[in-house]
Amino acid sequence: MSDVLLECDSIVKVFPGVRALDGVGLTMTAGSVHALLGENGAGKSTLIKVITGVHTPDDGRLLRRGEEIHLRSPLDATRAGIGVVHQERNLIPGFSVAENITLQNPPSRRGLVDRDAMTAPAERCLAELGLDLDPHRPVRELSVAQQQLVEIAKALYTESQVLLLDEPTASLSPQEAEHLFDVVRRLKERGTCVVFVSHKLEEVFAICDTVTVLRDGRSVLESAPLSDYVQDDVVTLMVGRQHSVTDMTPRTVDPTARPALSLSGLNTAAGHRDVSLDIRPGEIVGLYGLVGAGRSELVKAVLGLDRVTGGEIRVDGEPARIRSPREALHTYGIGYLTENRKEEGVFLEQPIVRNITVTVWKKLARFLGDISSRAEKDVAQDLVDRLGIRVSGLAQNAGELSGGNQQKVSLAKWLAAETRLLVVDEPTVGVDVRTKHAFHELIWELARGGLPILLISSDLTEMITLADRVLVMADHRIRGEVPNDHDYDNMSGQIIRIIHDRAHPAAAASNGTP
Amino acid sequence: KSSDEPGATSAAPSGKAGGGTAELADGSKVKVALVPGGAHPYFQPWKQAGDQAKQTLRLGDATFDETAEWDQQKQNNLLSTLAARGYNAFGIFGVSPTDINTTFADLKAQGFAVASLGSCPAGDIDKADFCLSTDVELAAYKAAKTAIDAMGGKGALVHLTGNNVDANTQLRKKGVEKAVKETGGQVTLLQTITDIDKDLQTAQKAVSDLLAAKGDQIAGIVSTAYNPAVAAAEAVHQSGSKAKVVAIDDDAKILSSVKDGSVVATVVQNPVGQAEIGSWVLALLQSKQCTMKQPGKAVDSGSFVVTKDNVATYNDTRKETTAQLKKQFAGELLSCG
Amino acid sequence: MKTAVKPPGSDTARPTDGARPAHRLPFWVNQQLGLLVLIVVLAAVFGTLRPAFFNERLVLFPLLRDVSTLTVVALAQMVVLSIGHMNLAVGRMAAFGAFFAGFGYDRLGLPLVLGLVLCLVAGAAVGALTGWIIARTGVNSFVVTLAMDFALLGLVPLLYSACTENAAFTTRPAGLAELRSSSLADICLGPVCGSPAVPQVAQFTVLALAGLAFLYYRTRTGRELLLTGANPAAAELSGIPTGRRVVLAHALSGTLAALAGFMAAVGTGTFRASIGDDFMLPSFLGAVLGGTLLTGGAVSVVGALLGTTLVGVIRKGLDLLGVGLESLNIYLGCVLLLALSADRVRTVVSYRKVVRST
Amino acid sequence: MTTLRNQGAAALPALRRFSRSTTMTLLCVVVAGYVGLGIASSGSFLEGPSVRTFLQYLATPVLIGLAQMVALCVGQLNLAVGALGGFSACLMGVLMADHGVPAGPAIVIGVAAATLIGLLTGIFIVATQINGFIVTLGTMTILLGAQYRLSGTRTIDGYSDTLRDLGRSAPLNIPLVFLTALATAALLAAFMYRTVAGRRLLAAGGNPVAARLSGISTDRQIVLAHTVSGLLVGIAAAVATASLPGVNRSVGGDWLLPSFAAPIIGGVALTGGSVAVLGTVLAAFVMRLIDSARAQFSLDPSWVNFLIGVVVLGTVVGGRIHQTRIERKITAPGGTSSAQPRGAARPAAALPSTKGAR
Ligand SMILES: Nc1ncnc2c1ncn2[C@@H]1O[C@H](COP(=O)(O)OP(=O)(O)OP(=O)(O)O)[C@@H](O)[C@H]1O
Ligand SMILES: Nc1ncnc2c1ncn2[C@@H]1O[C@H](COP(=O)(O)OP(=O)(O)OP(=O)(O)O)[C@@H](O)[C@H]1O
Ligand SMILES: [Mg+2]
Ligand SMILES: [Mg+2]
Repeated sequence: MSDVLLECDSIVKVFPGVRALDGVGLTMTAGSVHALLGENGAGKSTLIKVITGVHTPDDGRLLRRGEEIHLRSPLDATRAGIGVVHQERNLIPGFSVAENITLQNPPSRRGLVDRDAMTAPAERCLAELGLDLDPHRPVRELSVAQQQLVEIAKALYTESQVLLLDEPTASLSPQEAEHLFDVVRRLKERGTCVVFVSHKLEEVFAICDTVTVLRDGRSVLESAPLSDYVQDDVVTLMVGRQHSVTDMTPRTVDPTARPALSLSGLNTAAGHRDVSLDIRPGEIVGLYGLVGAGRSELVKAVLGLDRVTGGEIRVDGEPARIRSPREALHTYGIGYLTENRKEEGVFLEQPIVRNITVTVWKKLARFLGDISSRAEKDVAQDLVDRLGIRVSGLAQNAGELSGGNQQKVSLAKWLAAETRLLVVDEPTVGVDVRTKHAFHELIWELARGGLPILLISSDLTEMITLADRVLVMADHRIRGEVPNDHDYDNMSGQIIRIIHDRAHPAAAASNGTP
Repeated sequence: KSSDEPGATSAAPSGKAGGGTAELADGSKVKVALVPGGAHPYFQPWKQAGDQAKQTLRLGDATFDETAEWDQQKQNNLLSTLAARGYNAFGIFGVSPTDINTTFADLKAQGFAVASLGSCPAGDIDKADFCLSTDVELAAYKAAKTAIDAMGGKGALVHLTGNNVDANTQLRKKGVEKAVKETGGQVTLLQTITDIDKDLQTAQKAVSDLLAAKGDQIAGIVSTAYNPAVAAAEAVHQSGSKAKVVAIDDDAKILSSVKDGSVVATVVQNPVGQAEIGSWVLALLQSKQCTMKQPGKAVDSGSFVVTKDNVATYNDTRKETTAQLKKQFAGELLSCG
Repeated sequence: MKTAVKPPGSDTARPTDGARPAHRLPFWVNQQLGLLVLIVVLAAVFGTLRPAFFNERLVLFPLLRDVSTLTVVALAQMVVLSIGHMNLAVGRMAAFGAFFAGFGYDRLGLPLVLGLVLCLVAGAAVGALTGWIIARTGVNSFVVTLAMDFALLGLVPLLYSACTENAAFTTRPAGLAELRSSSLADICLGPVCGSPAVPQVAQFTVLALAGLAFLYYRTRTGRELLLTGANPAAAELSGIPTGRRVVLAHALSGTLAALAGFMAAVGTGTFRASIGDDFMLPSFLGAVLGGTLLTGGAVSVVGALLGTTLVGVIRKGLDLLGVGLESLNIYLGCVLLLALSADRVRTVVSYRKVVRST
Repeated sequence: MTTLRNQGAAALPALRRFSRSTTMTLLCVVVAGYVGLGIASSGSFLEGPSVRTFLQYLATPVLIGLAQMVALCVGQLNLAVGALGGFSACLMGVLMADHGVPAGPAIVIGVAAATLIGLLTGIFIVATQINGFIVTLGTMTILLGAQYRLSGTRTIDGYSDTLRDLGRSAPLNIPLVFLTALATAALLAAFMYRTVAGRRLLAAGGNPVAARLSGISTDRQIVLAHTVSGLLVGIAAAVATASLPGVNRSVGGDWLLPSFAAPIIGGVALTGGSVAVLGTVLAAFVMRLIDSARAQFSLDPSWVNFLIGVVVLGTVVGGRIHQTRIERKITAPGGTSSAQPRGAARPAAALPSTKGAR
């Protein structure tokens, strides 16, 4: 029996209206990678927050090498050798990369910060993740994925015995995730216990050796060897019943139909050059690229948030000048599900009803703009049910939902809007397996109903499951197109080749690809 | 310092008018409230004078309440609260001269005796029973005149004052302009700086900046507000400028400046007299012993130029004026009996 | 160590089963209710100490008249706070609006209502201009409204000096005096008359409260204002015309400020430049006490009324107790802070209770 | 009219800060304004006594601006700046004049009192979780009362001449009080940029949740910020006591708005997480230039206020239009900037119309 570093014993955590944890146990042994699995809202993040002193448990014990400990603050946890990467990014926007990485324990002399002494360890942590970043840059300037990596580097800096990673790969591309896994394996060698939360089961099975499954705040499987299970077992445990993946009804696209959206030779102020693409009714077009390729920015420029400096946008064959997302929604019927849920997707401090119905108020409004709260609730309730969003009430603030459920809320508003074209940007980031399937089916069905969909995703499996054809973007240009043959290896080979053959060497380096 | 004289003077006056006497018969039902516009050194003598009047006239009560904080709405509220507390005769310094008549009319309508003390309503109509105040324009005129004399009748004069959009400030400006005009061009009004009475630091800054920019041109400074006066005295003293400063009021700080010469003269008003006579007449009116012959009559409570020479004795002059005023009220303005 | 617990069948359906609506905190944790309780308790205390506190004509009437005006001021601030902005120029916008009312009565001989309309239009215009500048330039509302405050601080006296002798309009149109002094007691339905404690100007406040309550709790525009405040980026991406909402909020704020200016002028009698001089702090105090967030996204219309009333009651009570200026402010601040801490304790205790019962 | 335009020139660029490198712009403004005034006064403005007067009155705005900045950097507002300053100035005055305490100890007691009150305010905010805005409003009220208690309506001036001489002394025409302010600013800058404690303060302001998760107690930072803010106000009060002709209840009455204006013009965000010591100092310079221009050109205060407001608003709008035009020029002749034009401004510029407003 290997030696137990940290142990949770029937932890209970209650929020008003929710028992988020209801007697959960977790055993963290040295030199293991422990998967913590569960559906959205099962309580994984809450458990991690309890272990890291963010929340005080309402009941239960935390044992460190057999001795009970009480963590009053995150600082206590750090001192106890517990490091963490939380699900949400938590960086100080105005501070430099190095300062953020060393925030917990800044190198200092007699109370004075030693900036020079900060650079070296920061660079070391970044290098471990294969990230080539100037440590003096303010993190405010970084992309979502880069920030995520900095967050991980920050956890590496503390050199803890137990490292908890809450969905660290959610916004990473496979290449970057691979770097992370190397690091995880190295840590494991060194005798660290890594707790790994992810909804990507392939990853879990690739690097984890033990597993705990949570469901509704209880552990349905506690610290079991992962090798005893296959993916389907785990999913069944998570979901609570047999979960089968139904094959989706085939879908055909009329290649001669007039494109619902067509870009030709588009140049933007963000740096896109000569971007051309067509999306036909009922078609799912995938836009793949490494992080920072400029996919999200392209869409934002099309929506009028950045300036288009050349080329033409046509909606339903008519030349269009879209000046704002409002115009895109109300005039052209284009919806955009943003990748940046926390900052641009949901209104954290607002009730779920409002978060969902914001796009349909115009339709619901009666005399004097009056909106019946009944109608509003109906719309929201319908979507909450359809997407299985786990809420304690429609009046609950979106910020209190688990990450995956927030993502669902963010999507729900676009489903409510019944747009004529939908752009979904990383739609299933942080979404659990069952819901992911539901999402995929939903998107598929929407397309089958004739809705043209532009799918931006860094999840290649998702791309291959859904897209009819995949456009590959690198360095703000479309580098090539691959028709989907639903063969993962073949597709990934082709796509990687397109990216690497044609991309700028410089850009490739700055994106952290060796 | 001036604590012993109001009693002495207020016991003395008696006059006959109409059939009755102006000697207060029974003040026990009268509760006088003296309400200044806000906290200001000018009103401090009111407090003592009020207490004194309560004793010597055997009033039901007399209070001094400065919580109006220079806000007309607050003052109106304060007045009605005082009415609720049982006060029935009011001596008021209205915050806003253009608004105060409305307040007076309200109070009169409820059967209270009302005096406008220290400042009369703007315009010709006064809804209070009487107004006992310094003639603001005259006081400013006197101050400017004194400054001009001190300047030797020529040179550039600067006028420092308070809130520009206040009717009283307009009167003060008029008074100073009149004095300057009378010199027939010998004296010029270099600048009128308004809105610097809010706090001492602003006043000091404005005066210093003025002296730095135009110090050599300025021969005289007349200040018709408190903080600028304090600041000007100091700044002139410091910068070694030869400008003559004339201030108003007799706050301890200004009197000591008069004594040490940094202020040539100050124009002193008669707040003690206002409160003393005000309380007395209010008591007569409220106890229905007397009525005003001419309601709304404005009476000048007097203003005196105080220089180094008469700084020790000006209070006697003021007492005389107060006694004079008392006679005037008893003999000419009130009808009793 | 391996414990595969059997799934308790019904549990998965938790989100929708409705067995426990597991709602948010119950109604008695509500902040507005806390304020109401505080007001009632304080009024009872003052009333016991000084029975005159319940004198309708001399105490309650002026108290309510004051509260009416300041509530409108707080609402003017609340509207911009709802989009996460501030309006430092509330007071000056009030003065600006009041100038136009005075001008209308004095120079144009307008009847009461038309003057009021002119006043509101002027307020709306200057507010909209402010909002437009903020929306167009993206500069912090603090800076823009501060600049606007300066501009109006200069402009209003200039206008008054140009148009009047005493820096005030003293012409009073028919009905103004009645509006100032009449109460519900002057409105009778047969033998039943209203209370003499409720001033007539309160009708404006009630209208403003009702209008804003409708706007924020019922309409699309109100919701859009709140979301613009909660997260401008997300709002823009959700198709909300954030720019227009910013302009709207500031225009509304200007209108309400002008209304408050009008009410203040009616209350004292003349239209003058110093109207609104000390509106700024009460505007924030009322709104924030009432539960409106400085960061935007949440408003409480009734809260603005309650917050303003609380302060008004404390002040009035202290006045009645005859607390002089040397102690008034000290007590005022202490009572306010103590009352709020007491309410805070109540909230915490009840929150704990809810958690325990979950 | 030329004079007016000149004074505008002083204020105009003053406020172009909004766009980009605020400090740089402010520096240019200060230099341009200073030179402009020098020329307009045909040199007298650049002479010793004028320089001395100019700098003398810069100390207070700098200090109170910094005091507010420290509160702002953790996302708090300190409304009690003026009242606290006035109170401790009067405390020092009373101690020296009425109780015969020597100047040194009196100053120390005054500054310590201000620091202590700041500390208590912070603790109160943290303990009760009541909005800091409301709490400082409450302490402001209490302190105003206390100040009046101490001084009444008189001006206290019976204190040591040594202190006054210090307050007025100006070796090489550089006033000692100004040097004090500069030294304080330098120390504060060192504290904020160099020390661990200062960085923690900033981290807590920049992202409270992240700071908390990184083991930084946001509560402690709030307390620290208010304490430091109190300390700086105490120093400002000491400076005021030393340089004023006397202290009375009006001291500090005019500090609130300037205390916000300096840091915000200097580039500090209301939301917390940013400091700009130099920017704040420069912004105070700019505001002081406006004062001097007013004296230099004998301007009517109404006109000055009006022009400042209009010029700021004009600059805000003009600056933004100018900036858009420049951007357009850079990107329009396509293709030149294909190599990653990513910059700091990118993400923020995505939603230009709403961003700055928060
Ligand atoms: N601060 C909070 N207040 C109220 N409820 C909360 C709070 N934080 C979490 N919850 C609730 O606790 C439950 C568990 O949430 P948690 O974030 O732990 O889920 P999770 O397993 O991490 O899900 P995901 O995979 O979506 O991240 C959810 O029902 C959530 O709504
Ligand atoms: N090479 C780079 N270096 C630094 N920042 C970059 C780089 N490329 C892009 N960025 C930043 O990353 C952000 C992400 O760009 P964008 O969202 O368009 O890319 P994407 O292809 O959608 O990638 P992602 O998977 O991150 O969404 C942009 O806001 C940009 O500022
Ligand atoms: Mg989670
Ligand atoms: Mg993207």
